[in-house]
Amino acid sequence: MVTPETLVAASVIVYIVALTLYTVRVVKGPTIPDRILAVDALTYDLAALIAVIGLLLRSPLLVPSAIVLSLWVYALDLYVAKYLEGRELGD
Amino acid sequence: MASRYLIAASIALVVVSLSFAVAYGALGTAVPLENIRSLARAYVTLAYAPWNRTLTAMSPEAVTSIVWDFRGVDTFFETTVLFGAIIGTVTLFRGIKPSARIGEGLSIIARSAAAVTAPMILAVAAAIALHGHLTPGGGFQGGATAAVVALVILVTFSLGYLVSGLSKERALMLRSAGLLGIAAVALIPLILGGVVFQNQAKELSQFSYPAYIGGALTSGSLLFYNLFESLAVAAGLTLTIMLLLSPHEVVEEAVRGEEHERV
Amino acid sequence: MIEPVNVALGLAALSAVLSVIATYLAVSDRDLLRALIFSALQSTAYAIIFLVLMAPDIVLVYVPVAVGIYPAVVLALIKRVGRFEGGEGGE
Amino acid sequence: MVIDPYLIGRFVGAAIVLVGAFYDLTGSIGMLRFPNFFTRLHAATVGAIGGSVLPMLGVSIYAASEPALGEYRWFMAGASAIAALIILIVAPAGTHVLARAAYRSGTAPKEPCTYDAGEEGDER
Amino acid sequence: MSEFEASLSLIVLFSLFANTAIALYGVFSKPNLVKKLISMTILSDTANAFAIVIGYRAWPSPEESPVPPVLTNISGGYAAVQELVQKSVDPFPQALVLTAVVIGLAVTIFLASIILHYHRTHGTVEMVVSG
Repeated sequence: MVTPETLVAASVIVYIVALTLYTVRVVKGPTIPDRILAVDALTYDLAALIAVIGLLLRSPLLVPSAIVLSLWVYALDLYVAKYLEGRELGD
Repeated sequence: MASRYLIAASIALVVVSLSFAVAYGALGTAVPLENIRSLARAYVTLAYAPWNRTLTAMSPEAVTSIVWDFRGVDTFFETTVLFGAIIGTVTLFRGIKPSARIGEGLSIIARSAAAVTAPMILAVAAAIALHGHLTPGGGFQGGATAAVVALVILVTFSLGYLVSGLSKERALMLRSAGLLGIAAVALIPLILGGVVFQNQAKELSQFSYPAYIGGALTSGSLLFYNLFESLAVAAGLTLTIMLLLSPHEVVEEAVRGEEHERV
Repeated sequence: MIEPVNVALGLAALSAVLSVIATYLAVSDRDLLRALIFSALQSTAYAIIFLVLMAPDIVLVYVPVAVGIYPAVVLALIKRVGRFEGGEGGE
Repeated sequence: MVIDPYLIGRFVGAAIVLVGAFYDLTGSIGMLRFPNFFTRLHAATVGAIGGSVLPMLGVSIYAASEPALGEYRWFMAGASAIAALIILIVAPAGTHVLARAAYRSGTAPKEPCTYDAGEEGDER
Repeated sequence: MSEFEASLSLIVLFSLFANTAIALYGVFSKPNLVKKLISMTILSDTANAFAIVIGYRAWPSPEESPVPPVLTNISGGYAAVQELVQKSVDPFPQALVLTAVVIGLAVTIFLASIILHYHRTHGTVEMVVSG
């Protein structure tokens, strides 16, 4: 018997596999932009995973964390990009 | 070279014993518990209890009611520590004005994205701060979120762009306004015959902030504390970061001028 | 059958192991910029631990602080004092 | 036979979440296998848009059609829809900024390279 | 609480233990002040995580998770509050950690500006003393 709950639980397993692969790229990545890109993608997935976990645990209050998490990784992108261009952070 | 190995071994010993004391020896393996402690049980029971008006905080969220009602004086002194640190930073950078030169910033695509997202993020921050008594969130959370908005604007446009809208004096003024608001909300019950940090009516004093405004649950003073605390945290963190990121030449010039005066 | 309790606690255990890897790399790496990226990874793992341990309040305050503001502060510092540990001072 | 519309909504939402999870797996494999930074950008886009925006919309549909979550299910549906919208705006902008910085500063190696439009003086 | 769940929560506990040891090593033995700052932040985050672990509770049943200490059923009356008490986690460590995180950030910014001034006067941030 396939219920929606089993589909959601199966997608959590798929997400965990994907997270492991992203982590390998973060640790291995030869250059700085590679690592930042992998952290970026990993965190967007974690934001989606937060929403899915909130569904699985039946706690609607967990979901606003996804908004915050996805926003501030964008800020991390901006800082590192500005550093890589060799300029002052407030320029 | 024997002394070097001795130093390494002693560092390792200190590290292991200290982390053992902090982590495993203090906690044991008895976590997680089957039930919560009786203090926590009392807090959760009393956070929203209209049938027990002399003890409740009238807020469905237990964390915010602990922060600003049950343990309000604790939070007040923690806020004092926070602003002590901010005042220390401002004092270290005394005499330095953040430069008003508007730089070129990032590319046009990043600027457009920031111009679209910044009002949205500010709305999210305001929602987090002002719904702090109903859903997870509160003054500290909303203030930290709003501070990052200022930081994103700073990086995407430039420092001068932010300073042209929010100068050092204006940030200091906002921060002081937040602190004064907290003090006023804490002291108004004292003037009207209550006690400091009072929220709902107690047995000794009948003063009470309104728990419902227009039929909506506002939890008395918690709404005002969240509003003012988010203002103070956002302005204070933005101020220190603006000072920390001010260009090298400006700081160098200010420090050198000070030494000339001393000589 | 996938029980929700195993999914939730397994996710917490996985992010705890991830945080140990990230902390080790952050402390042992001689490149301060890479150490900062690993520190951001550790912060993300801690955010997931806080979330699974049912503390959405802490997630909402920890993520802006540890992913949003703290990298900007340390990057401004690295920009001044030089990127590599043990090297000559920058600028 | 009576068909419950709530059950259909939940199945649609869960199916979208599962599809998004497979997008995410695809993106992560690409991130691991592609040879240099500028090709990995493509994998990151698949992982961010397909693997994160789509499941959030699925969660939104699922939560709106689950009465067992109580009144706060509208809170959950709205929050995840807003999160999807924000990621949709923010992820391409962040990737663009990072790619531009990496290209201009020459931090990431461009090999193997077949065509480089930036060499013709396109400074935007 | 089954054997498997207990071992999972022990993994979390021992990982935090290992993090404490690594961060303390970084604070003690790395000569670079910026590296010391990074390690110290990791140490304080780990201490906060311990406080949150103390406030957690075991699952009431395998399908039913603990909930955050927020009442979602406001119109439910006294029965809803009693049901929340049976399922919610401890709110008190969360309230302590909440302020500690923000104060930690302000202190970090203060230390960063002290390190900047140190670099301005001494030209280096390495703490190696010869001899």
